[in-house]
Amino acid sequence: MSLVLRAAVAERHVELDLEVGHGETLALVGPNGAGKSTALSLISGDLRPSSGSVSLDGRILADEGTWVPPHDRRVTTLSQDPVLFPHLSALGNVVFPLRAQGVPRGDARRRALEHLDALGLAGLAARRPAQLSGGQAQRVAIARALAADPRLLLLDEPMAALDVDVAPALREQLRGFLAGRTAIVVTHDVLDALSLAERVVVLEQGRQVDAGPTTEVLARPRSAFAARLAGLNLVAGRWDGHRIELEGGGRLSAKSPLVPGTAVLAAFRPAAVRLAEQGLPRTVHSLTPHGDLVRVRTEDLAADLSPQDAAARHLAPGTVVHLAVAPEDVKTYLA
Amino acid sequence: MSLVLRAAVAERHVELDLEVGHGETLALVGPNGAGKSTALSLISGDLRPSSGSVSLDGRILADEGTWVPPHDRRVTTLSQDPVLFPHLSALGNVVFPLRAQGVPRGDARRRALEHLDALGLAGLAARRPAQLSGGQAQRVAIARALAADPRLLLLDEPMAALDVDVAPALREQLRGFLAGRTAIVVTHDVLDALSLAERVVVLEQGRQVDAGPTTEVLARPRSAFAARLAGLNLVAGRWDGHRIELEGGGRLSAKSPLVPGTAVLAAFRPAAVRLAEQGLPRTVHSLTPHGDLVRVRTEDLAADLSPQDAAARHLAPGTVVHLAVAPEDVKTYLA
Amino acid sequence: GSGGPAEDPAAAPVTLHVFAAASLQEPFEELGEQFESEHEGVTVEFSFAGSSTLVEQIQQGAPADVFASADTKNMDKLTDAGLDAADPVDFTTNTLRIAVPAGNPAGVTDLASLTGDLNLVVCAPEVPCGAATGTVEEAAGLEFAPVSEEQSVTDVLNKVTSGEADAGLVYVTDVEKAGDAVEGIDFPEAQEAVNTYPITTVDGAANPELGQEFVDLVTGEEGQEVLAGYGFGGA
Amino acid sequence: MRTLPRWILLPAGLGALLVVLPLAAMALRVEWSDFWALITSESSLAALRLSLQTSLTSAAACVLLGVPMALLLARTDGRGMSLVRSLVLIPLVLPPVVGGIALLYTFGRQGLLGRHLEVLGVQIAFSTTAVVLAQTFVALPFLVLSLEGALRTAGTRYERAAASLGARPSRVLTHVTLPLVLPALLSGTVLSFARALGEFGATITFAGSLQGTTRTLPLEIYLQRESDPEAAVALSFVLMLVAVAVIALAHRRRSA
Amino acid sequence: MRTLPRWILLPAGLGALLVVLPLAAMALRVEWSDFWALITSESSLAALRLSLQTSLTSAAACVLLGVPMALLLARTDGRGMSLVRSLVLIPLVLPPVVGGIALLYTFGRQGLLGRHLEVLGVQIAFSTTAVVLAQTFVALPFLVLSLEGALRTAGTRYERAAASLGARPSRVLTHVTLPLVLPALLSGTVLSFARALGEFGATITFAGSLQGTTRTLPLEIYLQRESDPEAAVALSFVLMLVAVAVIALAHRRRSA
Ligand SMILES: Nc1ncnc2c1ncn2[C@@H]1O[C@H](COP(=O)(O)OP(=O)(O)OP(=O)(O)O)[C@@H](O)[C@H]1O
Ligand SMILES: Nc1ncnc2c1ncn2[C@@H]1O[C@H](COP(=O)(O)OP(=O)(O)OP(=O)(O)O)[C@@H](O)[C@H]1O
Ligand code: MOO
Ligand SMILES: [Mg+2]
Ligand SMILES: [Mg+2]
Repeated sequence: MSLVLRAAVAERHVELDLEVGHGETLALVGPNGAGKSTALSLISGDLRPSSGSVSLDGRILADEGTWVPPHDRRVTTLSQDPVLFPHLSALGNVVFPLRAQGVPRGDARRRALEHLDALGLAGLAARRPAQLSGGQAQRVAIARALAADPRLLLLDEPMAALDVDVAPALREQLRGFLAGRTAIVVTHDVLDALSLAERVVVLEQGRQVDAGPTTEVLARPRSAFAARLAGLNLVAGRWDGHRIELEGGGRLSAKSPLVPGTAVLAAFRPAAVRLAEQGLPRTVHSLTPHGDLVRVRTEDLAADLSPQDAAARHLAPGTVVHLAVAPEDVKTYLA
Repeated sequence: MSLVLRAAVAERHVELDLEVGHGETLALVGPNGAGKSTALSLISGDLRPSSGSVSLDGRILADEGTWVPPHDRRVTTLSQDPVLFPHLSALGNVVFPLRAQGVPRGDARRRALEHLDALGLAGLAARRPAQLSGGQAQRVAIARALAADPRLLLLDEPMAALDVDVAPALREQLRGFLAGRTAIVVTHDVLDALSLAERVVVLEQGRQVDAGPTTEVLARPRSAFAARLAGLNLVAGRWDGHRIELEGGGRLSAKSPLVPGTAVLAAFRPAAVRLAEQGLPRTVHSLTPHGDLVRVRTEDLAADLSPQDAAARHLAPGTVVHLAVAPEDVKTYLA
Repeated sequence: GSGGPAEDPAAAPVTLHVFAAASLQEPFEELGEQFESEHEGVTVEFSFAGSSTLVEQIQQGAPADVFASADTKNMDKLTDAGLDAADPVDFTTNTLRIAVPAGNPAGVTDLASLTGDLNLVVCAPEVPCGAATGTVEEAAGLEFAPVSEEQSVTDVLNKVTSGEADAGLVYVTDVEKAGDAVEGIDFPEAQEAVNTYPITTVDGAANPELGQEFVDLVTGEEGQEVLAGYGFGGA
Repeated sequence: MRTLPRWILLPAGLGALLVVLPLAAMALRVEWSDFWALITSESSLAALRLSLQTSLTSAAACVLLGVPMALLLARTDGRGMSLVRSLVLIPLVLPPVVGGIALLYTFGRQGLLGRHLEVLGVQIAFSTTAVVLAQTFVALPFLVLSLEGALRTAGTRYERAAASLGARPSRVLTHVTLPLVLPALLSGTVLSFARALGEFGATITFAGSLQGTTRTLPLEIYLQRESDPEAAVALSFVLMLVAVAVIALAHRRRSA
Repeated sequence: MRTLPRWILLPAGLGALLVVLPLAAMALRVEWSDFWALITSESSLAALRLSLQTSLTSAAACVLLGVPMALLLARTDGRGMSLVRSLVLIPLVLPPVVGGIALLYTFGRQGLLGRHLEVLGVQIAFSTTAVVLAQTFVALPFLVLSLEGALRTAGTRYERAAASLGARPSRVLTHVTLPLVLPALLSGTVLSFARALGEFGATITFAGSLQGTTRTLPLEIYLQRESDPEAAVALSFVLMLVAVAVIALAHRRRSA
């Protein structure tokens, strides 16, 4: 393991147990306040654990007796807020980490310009941060973090301010850059998680609630959050061989080789849900456009219906509907 | 018209001509640096136009001779960065605009608590901004802006830092709040645009390049950006009665009642694109997971293929493919 | 240069440091120039300040060759510390005089009229001129109600020159120095409080002989003449 | 958890020594046996009382006049402002005695303003008002300068946010701007209070020196030096204690 | 485009008047016909030269010693620091004459350090070094206090970002922290230079008053006042001009 974080921050009720393998990118997801930024602060050295330890490549960064200062950790954070140095130009900002590592001035300039160029920012090299738009500033910050060439890169929602135009290209670039590197990406974006990270850890209320290979966690989510991130409906119940007896009441037909009597989780896509006479009774909470379909949200389940269907049934918040899913569309796995 | 913005900022090469009707919500979209934040600054009074004028509800806010100070405009901005007052608690921040309008202290407190409660923040009322996570802070800022009860609300990517968990609920709340109100939403998120705004304006390089009802602009995009936002492929060409002669070369079959010989635009979904022997020749730039499909990007077109298809054809960056679309999947309209 | 005894023309330039009470500035600067013209290669540097400041500085090692005090009390401090190289010599005196702004707006005539309704400024009892003021006050059987008891004569004089005060008690020499800005009014009780100025060379000085020569110049005929020109009295 | 380069300890230590050693040297000279008697003499107490009273008044005047000045200097730009700034800072550089002369030329009986006030029967010189004027004159730039710097550093984003929420300029000032720069405002106030407390030259030149009316602690110390150096040292020590107390108090409130 | 409440113009104007009127009153008293002769006399020029030279040296010393002190005070917290801060600020509150006495007690012939230096043949008191020491002693707190406030206001986010990019503490200090607080550093330096330029009481007590060696411009002005008040006013005016020039220059560089 490259990074091992086994530490707690008592005053924030956060207790973490994370590992990131060498060359691996880990996605850290979870609702607001779950402790994602706290985890990153512990690793970067902005925060001291109240107990436990942090180690990187076998070197202890922090425990009761040890404290490696942030600049000495070779851990670079790229946060939601670009924090560009206001007194330096865009270029000066990217030159900064290179000079800090002792790269000669001319060399540093050249390499910094390459980084800016790669992000489509060469024309803005001379601008001060105050003269950049939000997304431009964020891209300069990314170039700067890449220039620092850290042992571990921490990304705290790197794409939040980027436009749809740039995000895919940048995601590609980051992917290339992250290949073979150790990194943690905090994200609310399933695409980021999927394209950047091999493994994902789901935090909720300061604790790890789900973890595994990204596609696995998103395909078979074990937490409500992971399910929502993957855009799936998630229910829990007991498998009786033909149906799942749901915890909240009701039954759901499915196909599964699992042994009857076991506690299971079941996931299915909202697009697989249809209205039926004999489905699970639910109350409509909201209707929103979703691509060329309409997403209908109920207390726990979502359904993507065609606008024609939704209109024909006079769906509106408050309407009671019966939801059904074809058994072959329900993925069932052990709870 | 409630808001009329006809103004230029010479030093940023921005020249705008926008109108927002009374009670209407307008989405302002466009790539990084297009001038979205600049437009909002002109309206809020953070920036003076170098020529032209801004007026709200018939009152001139700024022109050569007039200058209404920001506090007197009843225009509230909610920006990417929450800018919570660091010396006040979350509650104190929400109480602030109420007190500024002369609401008595007790009343203001009560109403502020309601706003916090509505956003699920009641438990954090006593926290200082430094003790909140990024998303929590952003939600407090939303509560504060709602409490200000402005004549015009400017939202600059209000959802950027929110988790998937909260965003839909908040989008609902904002929708309820925006109903019957005048607002401008800057967003990179097609869902925000669709669910919050009736009309959309697309900016590119400081100029308006497309405008219209949101569903209309997204269904029949006239700019590359709007097409990407809608997740559609967009091509331009000349309609010959059966096919479109594309500007960049090649032909695309379509069905259209348009008069042959007219310049047309054509939009189609990436999912409608398939690989064919005799399609448009394109080079693969990247492959990324996209839901349960794989999105293949080429120089200008995108195709969503099944993983099986993509694997069978050994697609990789650099591969040349031929893309085809069924004529009935191509939406054609006047350029 | 002429008349310097045992003067070596090849000697390196020397500086003689004279620490003198501030009130002596003008006559001493005149005497200094005279001294320099008589001693080639010698520069006389003065340090003028309140006598008590000067004593303190000398005690802390200030490079003084000569010390001239405005009162005997401060000279005693120096001798008590054993820093005098020779017995101090009283070389001049000063007496009090009433100073009023030009035109005498309050119509002051004598000491008694100072008890009237006017802005009177005097020295504080803690400083030499204030002690003298107390003495004449007692001798005349009066009780003043000053609006300010100043730190030094200069402060008193400045209040009168600027017209802030209607009258002040200062030394004769100060009235002379102030020129047209003030008018002086003599009063007989002044003779009850004659202030004596002692001078001496300082122990451990760099130029003891030159210092003694300067003391001789001040106490000699020429010195007394110059001092008298500024209103100082005979020793 | 912030890390500073280790080498700064050397110059910082030297700087601290330069300040602390003289204070220690002075404390060593205090005659502790007589200390209490010396500092509780009638004249000492009168001077202490007067000093505290005038310095507090002056510090209040500095806040009242100086905060608006700092705001204008920090938030408006232009050729004119730069001249105004230079003028406002002059009392810093003037030897206090010269400042006192300038005040006399203004508020004295024959001064620019004073001669008109005299006609109205108002006399400022030789009064406690004159002491406050002198102290405010020398202390004002301290507050203005330190606050202006903080206001510039703090920037205007919070003020813009407040205006966007409908807050009028006065409310922005009292509820946002000032609370945000509170640390600087407090230290500026302490600076100006301290400068007023130590003021000597301008006071003696402009206000005179009368027990209970214009003779503040520094004047008393200076006077005692002539007759009773021990008392002067003891009083200086008291002044130091007052200063330490005020500064510590201000810091406690600031971090609270 | 920032809006300030209109009413602050009143107190700000009053404050500006309080400072500007006395300066105008003094300028009115300058005898322009003799002005040039008065300020170019040998003694005046010697004093001006010495003043500029010592004040610049002192300002440099303040930066060298004060910046590290401000950094330590702003970036470390704890009981001890608050005491250190109080001690460091004491020279602000001490009447300069008392400061001079304290310096004598330290560096004088019989002083705490002076008596050891004396043995080594080094004498500080009454030399130009003493002038610089006195000026540094009184001016240091100005720099420390104004810079500490700015450092606290600026916060540590940029420093944390720099460390995350691998910059060692020294580089963070020189390339991030100091450039960010440059306005405050400059105004702090101007403050301390100005205070050094105007220093009188501590100098006359600790360094004495010898032409060309220790008699700075304020001492010369004080001396001239006794014999030639006109010359004193003219010299004060020169001091004012120097101050205005320095302040304006510093501001130009700061906004550049
Ligand atoms: N300085 C602080 N002091 C006390 N509690 C804090 C502080 N900062 C954050 N918290 C709390 O700690 C918990 C974890 O916060 P953290 O910032 O790690 O969340 P996050 O997962 O990054 O959320 P987001 O997605 O909103 O950024 C939250 O409950 C938050 O309110
Ligand atoms: N203070 C400034 N001075 C000069 N140019 C500026 C300034 N701020 C922004 N610009 C430039 O003006 C143009 C418009 O910027 P604006 O901030 O309005 O873009 P935006 O549409 O909000 O972009 P984003 O999505 O990245 O926030 C950009 O080219 C930007 O670089
Ligand atoms: O010359 Mo003195 O010692 O100020 O009276
Ligand atoms: Mg966070
Ligand atoms: Mg923007």
